[in-house]
Amino acid sequence: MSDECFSPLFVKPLPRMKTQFTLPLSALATIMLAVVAVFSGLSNAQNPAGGIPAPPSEINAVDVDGDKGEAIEVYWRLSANDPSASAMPDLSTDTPAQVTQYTIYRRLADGTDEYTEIGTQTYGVTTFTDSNVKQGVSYIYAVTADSEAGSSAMTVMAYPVAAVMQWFDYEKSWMGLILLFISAFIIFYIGLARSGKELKVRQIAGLSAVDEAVGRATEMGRPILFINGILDINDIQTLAGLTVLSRVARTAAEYGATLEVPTARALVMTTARETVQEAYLAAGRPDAYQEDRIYYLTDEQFGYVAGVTGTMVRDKPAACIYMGAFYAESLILAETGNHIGAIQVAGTAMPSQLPFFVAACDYTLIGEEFFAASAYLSGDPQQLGSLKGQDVGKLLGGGLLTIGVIFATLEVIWPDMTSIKDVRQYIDGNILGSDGLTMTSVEKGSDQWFEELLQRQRDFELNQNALESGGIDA
Amino acid sequence: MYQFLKNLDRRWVFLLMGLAVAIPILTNLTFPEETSPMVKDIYQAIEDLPDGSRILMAYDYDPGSMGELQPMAKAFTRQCAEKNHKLYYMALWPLGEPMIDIAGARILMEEYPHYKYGEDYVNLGFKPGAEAVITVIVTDLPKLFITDQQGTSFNDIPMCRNIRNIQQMDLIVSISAGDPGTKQWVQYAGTPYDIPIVAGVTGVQATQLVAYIPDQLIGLLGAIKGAAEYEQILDDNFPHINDNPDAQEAKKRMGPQLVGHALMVALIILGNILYFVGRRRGEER
Amino acid sequence: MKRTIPLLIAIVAGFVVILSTFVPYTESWGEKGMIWFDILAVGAFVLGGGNLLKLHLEKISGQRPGWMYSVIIILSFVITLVIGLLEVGVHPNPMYPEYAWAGNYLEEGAGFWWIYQYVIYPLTSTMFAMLAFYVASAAFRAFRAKNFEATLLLVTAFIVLLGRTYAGVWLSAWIPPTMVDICDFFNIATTVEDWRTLRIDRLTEWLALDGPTKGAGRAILIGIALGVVSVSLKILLGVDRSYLGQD
Amino acid sequence: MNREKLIWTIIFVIGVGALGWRFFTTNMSMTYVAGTDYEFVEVGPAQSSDAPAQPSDKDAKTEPETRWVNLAEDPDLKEVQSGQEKVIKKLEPWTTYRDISMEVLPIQSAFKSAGLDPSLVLDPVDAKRQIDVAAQDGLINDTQKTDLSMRVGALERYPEVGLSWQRTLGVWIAAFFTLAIMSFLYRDNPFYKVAEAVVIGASAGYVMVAGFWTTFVKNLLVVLFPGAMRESLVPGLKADQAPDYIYIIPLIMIVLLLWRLAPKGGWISRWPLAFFIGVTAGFRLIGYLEADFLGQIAAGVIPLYVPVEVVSASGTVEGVSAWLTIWASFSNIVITLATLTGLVYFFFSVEHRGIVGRTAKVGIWFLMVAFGAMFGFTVMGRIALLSQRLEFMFGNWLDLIQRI
Repeated sequence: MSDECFSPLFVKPLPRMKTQFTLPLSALATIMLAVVAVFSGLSNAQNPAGGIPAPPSEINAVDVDGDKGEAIEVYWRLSANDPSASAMPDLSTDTPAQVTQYTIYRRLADGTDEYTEIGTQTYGVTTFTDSNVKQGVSYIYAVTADSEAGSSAMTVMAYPVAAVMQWFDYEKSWMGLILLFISAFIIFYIGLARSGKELKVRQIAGLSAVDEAVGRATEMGRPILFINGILDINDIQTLAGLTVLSRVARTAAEYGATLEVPTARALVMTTARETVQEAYLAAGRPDAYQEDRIYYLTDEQFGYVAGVTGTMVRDKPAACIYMGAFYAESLILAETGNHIGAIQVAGTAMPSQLPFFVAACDYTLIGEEFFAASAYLSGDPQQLGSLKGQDVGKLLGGGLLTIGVIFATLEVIWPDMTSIKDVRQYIDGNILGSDGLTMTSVEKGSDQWFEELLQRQRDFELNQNALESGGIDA
Repeated sequence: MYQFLKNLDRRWVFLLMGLAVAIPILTNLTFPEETSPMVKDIYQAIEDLPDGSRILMAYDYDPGSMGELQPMAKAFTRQCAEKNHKLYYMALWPLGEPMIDIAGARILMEEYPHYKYGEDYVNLGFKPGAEAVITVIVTDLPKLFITDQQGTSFNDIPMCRNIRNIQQMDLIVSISAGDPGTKQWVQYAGTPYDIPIVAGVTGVQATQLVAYIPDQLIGLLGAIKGAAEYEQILDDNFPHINDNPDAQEAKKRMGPQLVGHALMVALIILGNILYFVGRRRGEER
Repeated sequence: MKRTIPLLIAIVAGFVVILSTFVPYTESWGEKGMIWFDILAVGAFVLGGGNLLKLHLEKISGQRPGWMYSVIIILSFVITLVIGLLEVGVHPNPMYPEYAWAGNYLEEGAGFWWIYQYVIYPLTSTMFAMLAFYVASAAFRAFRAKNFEATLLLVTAFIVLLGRTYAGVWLSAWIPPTMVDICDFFNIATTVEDWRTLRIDRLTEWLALDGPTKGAGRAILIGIALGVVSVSLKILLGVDRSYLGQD
Repeated sequence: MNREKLIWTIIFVIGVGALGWRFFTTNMSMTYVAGTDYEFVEVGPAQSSDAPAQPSDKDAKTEPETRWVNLAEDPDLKEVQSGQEKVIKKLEPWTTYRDISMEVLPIQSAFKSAGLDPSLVLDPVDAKRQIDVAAQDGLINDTQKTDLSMRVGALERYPEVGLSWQRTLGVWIAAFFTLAIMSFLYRDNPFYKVAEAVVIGASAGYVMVAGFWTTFVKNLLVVLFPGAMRESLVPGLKADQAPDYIYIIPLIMIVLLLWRLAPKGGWISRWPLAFFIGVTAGFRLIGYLEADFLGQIAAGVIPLYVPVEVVSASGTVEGVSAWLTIWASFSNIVITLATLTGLVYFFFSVEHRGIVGRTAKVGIWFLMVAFGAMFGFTVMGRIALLSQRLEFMFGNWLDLIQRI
């Protein structure tokens, strides 16, 4: 490993750091270097290659965009002795100079400390993210290529870099715009419905079944079992399920049916009690509300299922309604419910469990239908408005997908047309990805990138000098 | 006969299924495996990394899914150990910790004695917080993993000293039985920070996670079949693994699978014959 | 009053989280909120456990049917809790031997480990394993060709069931070479590799991991995302306030 | 009904008899463990207490450097013997055990087949002596002798090997519960009810204990009171970790939530709930929009025409393969079509009639194919779970097959 005390000698002369190269230090270093050179010459006597790899040819670093100023990305060019530097790496000749790793060093740009090692990367890699920086402090980075025999000279950055905090994450611009777009339509349609305009939405088969199931349970004098999924209230499906529960409870209260809600989470129990109590009140039957019918079993998935299936075969509910987030327990519940002959309605946004509900339940609300159910069942025209907003979102999504696919196909047919490629890249990387509003034409770490960055920093340097000398009016 | 089958008590189905699984286990029935392209991709992804690369082994499952995932976890550990990669084990499930012991540390201790704890592999243990853990460690690993599982300070572990965050990992191997798991690794680490990920998942998850292949996920082993194929490719490439009975666990479990599947196929055929006979007799709509 | 303040709290908290994701400095507030939620959920165990005890103690004191099982529930609950919280049989951490409470509560050989290993794990994993029986009975009952949709469901399941085992290879290995022979007859040059997709095991992979499943799964996920946006907005706009309870 | 009861009683009696017979004649359910000893002493510099620190010494106030030594690993304690250090404090020794049945059982069966007493294995030193005796008596030949002594010798690295009655009992209990749960398949019965009651109670307790040690201690107490935690539950904590007082908020929220239990003002518990419902709504909205809406559409941007090149062994491209191109393109067309028609199926504004209806119908077809494939794919995992359970019953309990 390279010794810190030699480092100034390997440094390319830098405009701003000249003061640091005091003569005695460099003289001392020269002598020590000579000594090391002699010794290394001795130790590498049988090895004409010398064993020390060529240093990485260039290094540069930039502030990571869209963060709170806590990371700097360092890029360098591969050493000539890097096994992946040439197109066909010759791994058979295992020369001592072959690079095994790169070591990244850093020091403060004001020169108050020495280079310290901040990390290593394996060969073939040309980037390192330093996430241990202080915001606004300028650093100089350096990198060495290391082989079994020793380390190359340090390649040092020409200009200092500092991490800056951004106030807005521009990479998320498009996401913000799309969020605004969809939300605006949802809010618009809710407002439209509120103003009294009747909105048309299609019927969903599973939904009428919910009321039907409650009615049948009342006729048979048997309870209704409602399962709100097995996740806590920090999952949106649980919340959507609670809205359905509110509606089911209200119907049950009106019909005078018993409603049983075993929960897998204490907080779901607490919230469900609030919801159901309110529903009974709204139905004008607050006296019929039984708190103990909404109870907690256990957080453990299969412990909970064991309890619920036991209850099912003993109480024989006439209707089982599953609304929320489900995992493997879905089929155990649905098969047991089917065995006892209950009407079963399920709704979940867990794609992996949908096949089981579809196979074993009478009606299944698939994904988005489940979220729509709360709007339908509420009977509140305002809530139906939100469905129209969702449809606008689907149009947007389908449109983006179609255009993207068309351009992606064209790109394969005419690979040379850059305009097609640019459109596809803009959809892919900017609108749907995290490249911000404008296209980044230069790939980080490429030749062009290194050049442009250096130029930009030089310009900045000129400005700074001008500012310091008072040459430019602010 | 038709009347008996039409009103067949489902307990007969249960009994048949029990026998279909139990008998092959007792008689040790096995079948050959052929590796599919995706399994080859995964194998190649690990094989192509330079020796001594850093690999994050995320064991996000618990004993409930051991049957499917344990053989994969073991096989991943074996292939990485063959390539002398540095292994960082961690778990987002509380019970993932013992899994690391059984399907990681123990394999290395017994089959790869040259692997030294702290230098070649480390067990960072379990951290609560699910995806929140991932979002923190992509930028700052020692912030949450103050110590390893045994309580050694992070910076005192030789192979951790230079690790600031998991962006420095060359590959993430995610073995997952649900949430948090591969999906979260892809969403919060792989995709935003371009860290390559390979995964071994349960059959249920496999179907959802394929949407992430190949851009966000290099490949995944689905269920015991994927595990068996992966064991096969290891057997083919490392002959000494072939002699290790512990490395054939998934292949052994494929016997009950075949018979179980055959039973299900037979049941579906039978169900449809009954349905059509019934329709001809006008009993069903 | 009892509803307005909580509603305001929810609205403010929600919009702050949404806005915070666009500002790098506050980007992780949402995740921090989720960590806090886990802490609250642990606090809520007092409510859940308390309710469990209350319910079953009432059952026992009322000698209602099945009260004996309530005794078992309470006993197993309390014993597990006490052994786990008091770390019965847990040794100190070998790294810090003088700290008696710093050991691993799940240490192999300790009381809590024993309960997990020989009681909870067998019970829960057997419950999980029951699915093997239920998939069989569900497939027998539900997979019948009643209409075109049901037929598609059953045919795909059928192919995938075959293709996931050696039976798939065994039953369909003849297809690619035969296709080559047929093409030869028409003077079309093909190779076995060209027709490999027709083998049941490859077809299974295509069906379950690629093609239709990927596409339909994508439609479901996009729909779900929009549903979540809409449900969240309804909560944050105060349109849906069923969770708030009564005044 | 009575006949059924009789049949079950007979099955039960035969079963218990068979188990008893197997228990006394085979290794059924036997679990062997090996111990690791810990015996800690704290040692420190010998002179520190004799000679008071010099006043000029800057570090006079700091403790003399002490360390813990495990006597089981380092029984000589060389420094102590040489007088440089002395024992300051001694802790109670302890032993931890680990399951080594997988190692012991094959050796036992080897002993049995050689006509030796399998219980010898538990004392490897004595076992070797007995092997020598048996070899001298001509009961076993030389190859058997070397093989057996080598195998039993492998156990000598453990300080002690023994039968663990707790774990053996545990295997029986686990087997009982496994059977009790499975009996539910026949019908609800008292065994299942017992198992159900145990699993509810024990797992509720388990989750709470785990939540306390992992979340409550590690995510709240450690953050709020790092000093106190370093002294008690989490000694490995960094010495300079400062408390993060913002975590008072979740603590207050717990208090507000538990206010429900108070006779008055229970409505205040709605505040923390409302807070987290709001946070959930905001957090999930962004998360799903980013990962599932934008992410899935981005992943769906694929070309419908995918030329697949044929590459020769030497690495040169030999042109485009027509068939493989057709397959790959077809696959991408299906994916895109399934996504678009699926989206149409989820449309709420338009009734499923006419062209929309037909497109939605195609969407349902794709959904059904996907569901069928997912169902079939999952069966495998479920059967694996059952095999694993049965492997436990046949292996660890009944000793009919090799243990896993």
